Amino acid sequence: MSQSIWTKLSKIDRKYIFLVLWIAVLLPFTVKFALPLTISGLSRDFYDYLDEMPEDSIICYFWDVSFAGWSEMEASGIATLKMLFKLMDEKNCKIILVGMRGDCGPLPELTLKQLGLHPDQNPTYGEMYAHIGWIPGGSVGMSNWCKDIRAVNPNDWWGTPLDELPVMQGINDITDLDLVLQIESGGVGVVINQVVVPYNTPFLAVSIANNVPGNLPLLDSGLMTAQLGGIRGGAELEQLTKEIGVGNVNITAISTTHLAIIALMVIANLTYYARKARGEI
Amino acid sequence: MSVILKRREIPIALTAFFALYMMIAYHSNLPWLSEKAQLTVDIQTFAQILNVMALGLGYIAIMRLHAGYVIRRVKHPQPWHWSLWLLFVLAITTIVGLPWGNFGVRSEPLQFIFSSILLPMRGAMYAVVSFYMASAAYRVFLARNKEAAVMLAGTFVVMLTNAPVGELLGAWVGNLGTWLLTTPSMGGMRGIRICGALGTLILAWRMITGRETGYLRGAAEEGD
Amino acid sequence: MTLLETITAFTTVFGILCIYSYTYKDNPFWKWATNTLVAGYIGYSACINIDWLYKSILIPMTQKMNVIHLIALLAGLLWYFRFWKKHFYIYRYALAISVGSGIGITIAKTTRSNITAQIASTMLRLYGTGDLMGDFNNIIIVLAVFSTMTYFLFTVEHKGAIGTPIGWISKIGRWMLIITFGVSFGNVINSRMALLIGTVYNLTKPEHSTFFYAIGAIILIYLIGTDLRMREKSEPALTTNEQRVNP
Amino acid sequence: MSILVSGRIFSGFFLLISAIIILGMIELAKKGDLKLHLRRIPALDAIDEAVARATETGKPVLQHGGSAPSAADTIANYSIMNYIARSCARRGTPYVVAARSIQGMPVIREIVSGAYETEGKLEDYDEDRVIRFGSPEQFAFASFFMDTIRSEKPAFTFMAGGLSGEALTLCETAVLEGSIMISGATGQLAVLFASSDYFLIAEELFAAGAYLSGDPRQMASLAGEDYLKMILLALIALGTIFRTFGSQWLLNVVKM
Repeated sequence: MSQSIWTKLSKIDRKYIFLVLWIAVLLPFTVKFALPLTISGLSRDFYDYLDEMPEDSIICYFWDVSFAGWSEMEASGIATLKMLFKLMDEKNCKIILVGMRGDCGPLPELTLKQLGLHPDQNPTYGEMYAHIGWIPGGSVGMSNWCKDIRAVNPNDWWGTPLDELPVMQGINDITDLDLVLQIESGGVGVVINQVVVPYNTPFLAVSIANNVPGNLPLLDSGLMTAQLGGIRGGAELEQLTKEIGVGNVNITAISTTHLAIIALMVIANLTYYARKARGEI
Repeated sequence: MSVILKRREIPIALTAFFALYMMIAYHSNLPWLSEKAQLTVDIQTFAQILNVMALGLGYIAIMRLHAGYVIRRVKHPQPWHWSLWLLFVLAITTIVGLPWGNFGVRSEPLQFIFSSILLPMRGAMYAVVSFYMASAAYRVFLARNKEAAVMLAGTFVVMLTNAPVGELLGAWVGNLGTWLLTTPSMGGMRGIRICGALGTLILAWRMITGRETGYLRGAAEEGD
Repeated sequence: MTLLETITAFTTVFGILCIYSYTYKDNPFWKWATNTLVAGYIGYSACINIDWLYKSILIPMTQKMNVIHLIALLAGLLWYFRFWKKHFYIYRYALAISVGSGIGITIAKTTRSNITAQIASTMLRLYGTGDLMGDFNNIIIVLAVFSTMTYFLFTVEHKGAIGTPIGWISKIGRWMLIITFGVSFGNVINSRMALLIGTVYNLTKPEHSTFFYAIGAIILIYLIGTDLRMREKSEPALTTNEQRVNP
Repeated sequence: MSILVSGRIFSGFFLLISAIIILGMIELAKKGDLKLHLRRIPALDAIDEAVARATETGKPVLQHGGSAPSAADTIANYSIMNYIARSCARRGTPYVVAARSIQGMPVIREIVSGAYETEGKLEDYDEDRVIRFGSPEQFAFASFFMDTIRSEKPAFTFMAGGLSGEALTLCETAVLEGSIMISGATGQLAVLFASSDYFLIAEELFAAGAYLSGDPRQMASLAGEDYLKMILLALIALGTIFRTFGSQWLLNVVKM
């Protein structure tokens, strides 16, 4: 007995589904096109808060992205960093970069290199910004760092003592900081618990998309000031700061892959109901 | 002597002391017992360094496991020559990563390993899941019953909200998606968050009072 | 391109494609990639921790002795008793200290961030915010939190005089959870797709694209070739994809 | 200057209350004064059906061994492992555990052999066949687990403990091979809920662990947790009523 097309469709080999996804993801990189992007309220809040930072603020940027998460967070990471350096130039803000896990020592270094701000490329390193390494030891380490930065990171990432960096003059603990940002792929728990709850420091999160729903209760209860979510947040921030980059390239592929998934869902449901109507299930 | 040292009470007492001290210090404002007191700082520094010193555990465990595979020339779970390759890569990474001579974490060779092997490959490893996501979307997202239909509808709207292509349908999609995200879903997530935190709280009290010793379970790792 | 840049581009593309070859089937390229990755990552993590210890603890200690640091370093050696069968139990001391301090430093703060602060922001005005939509949203939020928490009540029978209303609320809770899961599934899809797109973006960069097409073609030909050969050997298809039977 | 830090008072008070309730409940359970009913958890009932189906078809039951034995979800998995291993031993159904944690291996051995012993079927217990070690690393283990699924073709797969990004791939493979899939986790909720046949949502996993182990102390802490939840529910209800009628009093107390 020959099988109906619906039965065949329902038994389709997984490889063909994978192929559909491959085509959907490669398409926007071969045929370039762009779709309009409306800025969402959450990203707008994030931008506004940073944009309205008072002059001479001291901003600390925690890096908490695993190697795996970096391919998603690259867009928003670079966009926020560019925005911070714009604040540095325009409003004399001081920027401190610090990693929260072993992976995040070299990641800021790599990004600084891309932006031309690596100490080898930029002699002004250390005057207004610094990358001071990473904080080991999880929650305990973070709590320690908040009490005394130099106890955990006596040197910056390249081994220069913090006391020799002009930017670190007078910055000893968390109470000297005006704003804390975190780029995360593993949750905001550590920063919320060890920084925001005890010290009430304003906190902006740059989150991976699948953490966004889970973080919203924290945003609603005011523990988090604003949140930038996933690749879309990155693309929106790029548009807001008018620094179009990787986010706006990748967001097109988000559209095509999502369309592919939606198409798969629709076909699957049609198949299901067609087979049900024919009494096959 | 070792009979006394073996007793479960010692680790339980250690857990209880460190946990209770930290908790009390957090709430108290006395000069000798507070978050900023010297003793608290010392204890925390001690605990942080202790945590970092665990760095070799995973390393040694993996090394012993695969060395055992190589020595026994196993076929399962993977042919032993892959384990040999693993040990080789491990050795190379360690040699160029330790702080000696011209090597170290900021040296050229380790930077190469980091930026052209670990970073792209780990990202790709996770991205393999996205293919299974597509396959799952094809298989599980059937409106078989009311629950599945509601879930499907929610996912649908949020996907269209996240992708710019959804805006072609009109602004209502984005508004609906944002509403779903910030109102019912936020409430649900809050419920999950509160219950999860309660669970951790209960577990913590049971650990402190020695009623839960699951974390002390396990025996010495058997070397091959 | 310099030689180093060429090698970098080659390894990047080769590594990524070896992993993606798994989407076709299990194969030696994938095995090579997983083993390289496991070893590289574990070695790297150990090195970066040692680097911190060396830079932030050991070097400062040579200049000025710090007793706490010294004690902590020695106590840290207790971890390694785990590999010594006879005195294995000593490793539990280090574990106990680590777990204890972890609990102590987190629990009190989690109670605030995840319990009391969340309860406080659920105490909303259900009527009279001046905005009808605002009232409605508040009602939904309170209902969602309340019913989800009720769903997680286990020791109350959802029947009987008190049980029946609880049963109803908990049913609402289940629906709220399903909406929540639907919404977060949408975000998970977004997140995973973004990971894929990020790596594909990396592959299609101008300096990588030549390698991408070349290596991709070689691996694909290899995979299809072995697949066909195996199919000739054994008749049944490699992937059984039978329609599942619902339990 | 006060003895207590303001802003931390109410949460500290709640911490204290939780300790009193939980320890009190455990003491009550010790005396045997505690009679508890657990509400129906559909996924738990499904475990029995799934094992029965595996017995009918003669295919094995596969279980994920969980992560390190210190994690709460893995501990719950161990209780369920004991239960499944016992019912498999009783019915003579083939049973396989795919272990991931090196530290967990001795614990798993103890549980599974103990289960076979309790059922008096120790002669059926062949350790090399029942317990298989994959790899501690996430994706290496995932690929091992998928290989096991393809070679064993289990009728029923149970997963809980230490599941993260790779969970979906495991679930997909099992279901495509025609297995009933029951899972439990505290993370990856949406993904596992969608792709498993039955899913133990977050706290349900712990409840299941307590229920199946039958340990009165675990049941007691479950009940204690429920009392705390009821206190919080009452707070929400009262707080909302106060706010609606224009009083900030309770809100200020909670924020203290």
